Amino acid sequence: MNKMAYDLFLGCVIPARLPYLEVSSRKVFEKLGIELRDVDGFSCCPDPTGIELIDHETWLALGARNLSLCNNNGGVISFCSGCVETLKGVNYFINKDIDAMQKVNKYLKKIGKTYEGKTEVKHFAQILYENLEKIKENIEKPLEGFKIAVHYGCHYLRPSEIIQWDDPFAPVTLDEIVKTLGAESIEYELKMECCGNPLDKSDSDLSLQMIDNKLKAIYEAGANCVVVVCPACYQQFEFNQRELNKRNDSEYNMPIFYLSELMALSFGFKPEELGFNFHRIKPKELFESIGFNI
Amino acid sequence: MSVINYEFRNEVLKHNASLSYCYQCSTCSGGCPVALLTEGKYNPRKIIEEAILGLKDKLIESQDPNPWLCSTCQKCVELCPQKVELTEIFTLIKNLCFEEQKFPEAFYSQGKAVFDNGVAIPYSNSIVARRKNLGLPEIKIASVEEIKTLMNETNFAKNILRGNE
Amino acid sequence: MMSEGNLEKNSKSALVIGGGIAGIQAALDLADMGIHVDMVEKKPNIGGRMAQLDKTFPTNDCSICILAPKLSECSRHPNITLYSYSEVQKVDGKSGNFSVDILKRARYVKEDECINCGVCVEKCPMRVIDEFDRQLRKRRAIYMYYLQGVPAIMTIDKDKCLWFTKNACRICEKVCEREAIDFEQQDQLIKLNNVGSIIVATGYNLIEDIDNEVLRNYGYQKYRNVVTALEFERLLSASGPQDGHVKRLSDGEKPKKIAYLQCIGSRNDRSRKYCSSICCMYTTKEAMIAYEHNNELESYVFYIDMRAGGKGFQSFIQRGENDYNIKYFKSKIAQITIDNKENPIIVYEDLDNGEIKKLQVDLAVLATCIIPPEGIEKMSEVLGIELNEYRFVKTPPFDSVETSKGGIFTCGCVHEPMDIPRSVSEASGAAARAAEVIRGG
Amino acid sequence: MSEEEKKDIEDVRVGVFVCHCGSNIGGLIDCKTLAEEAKSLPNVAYAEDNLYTCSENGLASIKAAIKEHNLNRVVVASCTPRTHEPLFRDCVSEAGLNKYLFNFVNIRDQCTWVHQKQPEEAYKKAQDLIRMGAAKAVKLEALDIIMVNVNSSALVIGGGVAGMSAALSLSRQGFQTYLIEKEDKLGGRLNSLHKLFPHQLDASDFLDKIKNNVQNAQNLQVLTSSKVKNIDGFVGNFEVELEQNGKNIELSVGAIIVAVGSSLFTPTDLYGYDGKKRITQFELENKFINNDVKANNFVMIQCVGSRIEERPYCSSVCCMTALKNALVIKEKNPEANITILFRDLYTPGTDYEKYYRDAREQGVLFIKYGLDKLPTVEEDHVKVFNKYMGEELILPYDLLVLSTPLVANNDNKELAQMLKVPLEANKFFLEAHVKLRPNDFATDGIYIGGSAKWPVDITEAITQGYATAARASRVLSHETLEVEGATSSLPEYNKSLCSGCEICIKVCPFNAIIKNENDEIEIIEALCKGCGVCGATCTNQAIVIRHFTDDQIFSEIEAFGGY
Amino acid sequence: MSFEPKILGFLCNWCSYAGADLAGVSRIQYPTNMRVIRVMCSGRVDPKFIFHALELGIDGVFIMGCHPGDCHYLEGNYEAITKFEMTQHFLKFISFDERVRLDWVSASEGIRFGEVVTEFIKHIKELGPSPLSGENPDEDILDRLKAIKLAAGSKRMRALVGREKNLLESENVYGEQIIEERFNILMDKAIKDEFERHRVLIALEKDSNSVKDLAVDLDIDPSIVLEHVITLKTRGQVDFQEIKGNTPIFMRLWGI
Repeated sequence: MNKMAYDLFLGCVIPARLPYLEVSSRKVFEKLGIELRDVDGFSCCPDPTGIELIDHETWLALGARNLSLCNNNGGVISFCSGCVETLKGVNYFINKDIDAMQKVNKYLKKIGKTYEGKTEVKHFAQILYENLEKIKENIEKPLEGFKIAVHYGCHYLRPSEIIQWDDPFAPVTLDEIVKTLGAESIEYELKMECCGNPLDKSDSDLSLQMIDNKLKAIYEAGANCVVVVCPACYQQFEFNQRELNKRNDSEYNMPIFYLSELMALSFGFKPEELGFNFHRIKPKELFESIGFNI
Repeated sequence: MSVINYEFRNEVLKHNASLSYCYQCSTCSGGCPVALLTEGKYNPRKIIEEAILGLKDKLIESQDPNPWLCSTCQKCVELCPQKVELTEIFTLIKNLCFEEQKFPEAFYSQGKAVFDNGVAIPYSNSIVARRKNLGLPEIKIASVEEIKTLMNETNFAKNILRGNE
Repeated sequence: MMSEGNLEKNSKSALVIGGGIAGIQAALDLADMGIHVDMVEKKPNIGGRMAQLDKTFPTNDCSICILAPKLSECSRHPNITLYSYSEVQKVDGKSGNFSVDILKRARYVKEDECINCGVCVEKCPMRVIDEFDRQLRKRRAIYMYYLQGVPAIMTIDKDKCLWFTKNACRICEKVCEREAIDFEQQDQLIKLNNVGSIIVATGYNLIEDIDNEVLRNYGYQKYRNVVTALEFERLLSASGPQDGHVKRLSDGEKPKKIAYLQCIGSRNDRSRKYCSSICCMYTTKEAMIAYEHNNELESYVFYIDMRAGGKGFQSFIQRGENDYNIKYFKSKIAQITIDNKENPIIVYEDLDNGEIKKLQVDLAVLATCIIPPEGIEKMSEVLGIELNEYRFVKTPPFDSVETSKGGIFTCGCVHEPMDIPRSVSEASGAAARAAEVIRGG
Repeated sequence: MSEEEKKDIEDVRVGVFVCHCGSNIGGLIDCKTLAEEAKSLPNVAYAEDNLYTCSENGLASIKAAIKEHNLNRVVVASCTPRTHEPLFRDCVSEAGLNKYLFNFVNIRDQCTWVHQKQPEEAYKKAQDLIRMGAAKAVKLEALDIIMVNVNSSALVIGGGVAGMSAALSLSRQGFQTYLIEKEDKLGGRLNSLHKLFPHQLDASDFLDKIKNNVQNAQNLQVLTSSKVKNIDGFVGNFEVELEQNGKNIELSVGAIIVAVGSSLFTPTDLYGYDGKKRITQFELENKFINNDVKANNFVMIQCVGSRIEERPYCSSVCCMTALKNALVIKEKNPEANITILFRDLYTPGTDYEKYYRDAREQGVLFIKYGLDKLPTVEEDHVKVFNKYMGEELILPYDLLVLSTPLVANNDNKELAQMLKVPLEANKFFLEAHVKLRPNDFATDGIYIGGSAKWPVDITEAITQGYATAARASRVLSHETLEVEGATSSLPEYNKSLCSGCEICIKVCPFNAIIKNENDEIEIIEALCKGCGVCGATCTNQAIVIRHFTDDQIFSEIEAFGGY
Repeated sequence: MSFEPKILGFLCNWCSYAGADLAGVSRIQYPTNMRVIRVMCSGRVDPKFIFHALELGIDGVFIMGCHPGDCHYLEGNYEAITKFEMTQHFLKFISFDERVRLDWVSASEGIRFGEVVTEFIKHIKELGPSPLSGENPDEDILDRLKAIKLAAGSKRMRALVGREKNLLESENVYGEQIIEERFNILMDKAIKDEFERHRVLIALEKDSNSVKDLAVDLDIDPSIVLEHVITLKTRGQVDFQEIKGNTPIFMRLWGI
């Protein structure tokens, strides 16, 4: 059988701000023998929580442009839930509404491009879930002692009509994956709630309150780390803990992992290969406390 | 006190017919995390009701409730028993807010960044260097000209950049 | 009043399918007219849903008290032949002259010998989840469907009985002095000819009876303190699994705050589009009875539109509000979460001030949606009658007792959700129409 | 006690049969000895115990004993009369005894089953119960089964859709039926409607179809412009006086169906009602019929005059009516703006909920208002406090339509008095039992259907029409009716005691007691249900409750207390 | 051995008797003391049955019917209430009111049936044996009970009770409260008078007597005794017999 291969849509945040997340992601796919093709000329996806709210059509046009660049075999994947929602959304809207399709192509014509809405879009976690068996084979260090609070994030699941992946309120895929890695998935009260990141643009206090509540719930449930699959969620969790500790008298120090990072660890990669030194909250303590020797 | 505005109501309905099915059951407001956090100051149901009644002033001028407080978590969309496409309706309203130049600054700067660079976060030298160190490939991003052309074609430049250039 | 003998000799008989209150009423009316009725009930005993209810709105009188006399009247009536634990298998012919095959399932108990003394039940070692009490308690493999059941005859649950599953036991046979147990008993095929007319009254199921995702957001069957309305009805019932002392399933505590969530599965494009019709009323009734059990009780009802149009219904709701400490909120509940004491937590909007509030309660009761009865598709084929877009029996405009096929009539919830009085009216109505056919009118 | 009474008593020969019910009774107490002891009770001529008295052998030996020992009373001590009395009654009557000469003693359900740990006490209790049962048996009297003749024709009062449906069904079942209508034409409310929900059919077409059926029906006589003057008699035997434009008509019928419908409410002084720019839904339908609706902005207000203190009920058809007319408007003029101000939208069930959704789909607007802040009506706009927004909203209108309730007819009281049936607080007719007898009156032979009982839509009115037909047919289908023999009675020898205080008439819930033409208290056994309240109340203790006579109950008490 | 009271129960056929059967089917266990008389409706229970049972030395009488509103005969159990209240009122005079009880048990309340019966038996045990039970019943109480029986059975009392519900309801619109109070006052007086009058009659049956001595024997104020004697005379139930010294002696008059 021929090798699995996908175009890789990096988007903005990961490559330009959190490159170390890109590292673990690429390593994992390599290890699983799934080829990721880099494509030149991508723009911002653009942001479904930003540009779309400014102008729906612009959002469609730019998104369609990105999709038009993909070479249509295997489809395109992204490490970012936002990018995935945008690209899936563009397909959804132009396939649902012929006027939109025509309008978008009228715009693309100006730059000598066209798009029929045929490119298949997938989240990288979906590919991983579809390869659980392969993953099992590659595990060298089961993640024993990891009590993980899984944060799905909204755009990984919803709107289900567009995303068409997992259950919008009772999802299982990420839990299954972390369990496969040998970790424990902890149930917590606000598991399905939003991290609050998009609110940062309009009301940063609200945004902080939301992540504060989530962290509270996660601590109460006795988790020792969090896993995410979206750079926006990642930043919200990772960058705000100190800020919160400053504002309130909380003592948050919860390591935040990208799903790919955990998988890479279980595959036997070393933290330094994965750029864990760039994490604001260093997972070192955690590894020691649970005797995860590296 | 407000006066019903059938005209604007019909305009919204034209964009999204699902609006008409709303029977104001409060599932959305009861399920909305921001509504709970703000004790109802933000209330998706009220925005929908204002759209139903075509209360343009409230929706766009006074922005009460403030549509920008929607975290786009899409819960309401999933929960609505009448399948009203709330976030799509909110998007429409926000787009109109932009036409009227009424929006939070952060959105503008993000839009501007994309307009100027093709991406929301331009690659600084340090990042380019860091990527090299991490053994990551170099990224060839979109031609800014193409992006500008597209964004000029759509309403973006016309509505959003007007008066802000 | 009883009809004198068989003054009127009707060569043609009527078939009533379903032994709930609608079927019973239709059968009794026809029988009292001097028309012979064959009544078929799928369950081991007649009585249907009404037998599961503690009280009935808006009078709150005891359900079994008013039902029981009709049950025995049904079983004793000279013009009624009762086939319980039976199903209609085949129907041929047309209006005025149908022929019908009935499958009478083996009870493995001799009907004319069993005296319902219950010794076999005491001795039966098999504990089985009890469907009548909505899985809130266990019954045995040999059982009465419910205590006051008619006919008062035991039935052996073949799928659970040790003899049928493991070739062991037969203790019931040993302890039965009447020698009423008969493991050799076979299903019987009963053929009826000259059936002039048929009445379909097979009632309804509830959304929780089928696997349904709308219940998921409310943690049904995940959270122990979330029950459906019919389960709660059983908890309230003096002859129910808690002998009428309402206790939480998690810790046996008496609830002090109960939330009632309306429109669970109904008026919902994601599940059932229609209104379940009776929930606003039975919810208020249940809150009233619960209050009578405990006067400290606070009840919260979360609804979309209060649907109380029947006779005396408005004042019933009023009484609930004024005298029974029931608070009504026009706010559909999106989901239920729980705290670490398994207390259901509900978020709702208070329309009076637009505030969004969090409410912790001890028990949450789901007003789940009425759905068409199990096996209605098969039945519609057997009878050759159409179903409507909701898979209820289809009735023509302005006539709620006619079906798409001449000579076959319907009544009760099998064609639309409705309350008892309307079911009874329809049952009589269907009886009248059936009598017209049988009397060649 | 007179000589012959003594003699009667001496002739009484009681047989007692004690059932083991397998071990249910026999397992706890000694049934053999119970039977032996029973032999020594007064007038007990024979006693035996059976393993199962209800079994074929058991029944056979009862019959045998009756012949052999010429027993004239039978007592069975066993399970419970609620399940087995009918069986044993049949048994003794097959052996030639009147079925009322049988008495049941419950020593299982109410003795051995509930005293499983106290065999001795249970035994004593069984002894007492049997003694009491035998004592009552001695006093039992044969009762004749009462038969009343039945006139097989029916009277339907009210020519609306409910009445017509009832009359049609009865006539099709072959009963001579009289359908009377006070107006000069049939149809009732249907005459004034435009379309019918939820199928938007023409009311007139529909009405013509039914009228047609009525005209072509056999044994169905229609009397329009007719009014009931007087009603006498009881189930199976009613005498009715009618007046049809001036001349009197007399009818004898076996059953009466009341389907007189309801009346419209005029919202004088409500929301600026003027019948022109501010009208009722019914006036709107009239405008549709005459095709003179010229307006673009419509506002409709629900619950006008209903669900308020003086009229607390929901009229249950107004929401659907408003939706119907809104859809009619939308169909004629899709551009029309229609807003419906409601309190709770009443569209139960399948089709009606869909109808509500269709209306929203068509762009009809719905706003919830509350009793606390009622809408206020100005010349060209309505101010409503919109609960959904928590603030006032202004709605311009060209035509304001008020949804008013159906109300009870003014002449209901008059008719109720003639029929001796009750009305409820809102003056609608009150049925026998809200739940299980929705179309009966407590009085046998009289039935109620349609909006006369409670506001209903066309479909339910028709159903109830049929229902009353079935209820009446139960009576009309028989030349005679057998009536429970254990009724109350005023025996000849007690007539002198009666002071005519009429309290019995007042306490009887079934109107079974009347004062007849010779001014004597008369008990209509056909109507009596044997509850015995009149007997327990009768000032001079003249009324006798058959099968539960003072004498019989005293003898039971003495058989217990005297020992 | 401990006191085992004799209890008589009147059960209505449709609810409480069915409830008792359900107790059996569910094997609810309760004390054995009660013997049941089945009547079709609790409204059938004529007060005289209760008095008669007590007269025979039965320690307690328990009447059970359908819950208010559930009556198979629509309102028979409301009739039962009015009769029972009158009965209890009379029995207060010999503090027997605690020995009778009226309660509701539905066809689904097997457990409750067991509970209420157990409770009543316990209650009667606490009261102790009826002074009218056993070999030599208390003569005085017996006389008073006889008087009660006759008084309650009197045309006047039965008429009052029979009308009660009706009166109250027909007046409802003008405010039940006042009417009910007024009615109760009337009722109380009637009950007391009739009771005393029948005691006078019973005393005179034994032996003709003077008002003064009657008052002493019956321990009633002489002036009241005189009133009663006059009423009874006008009713033709007593009459002059003779004048002893200057005290008139009255005698029981039969016939009418």
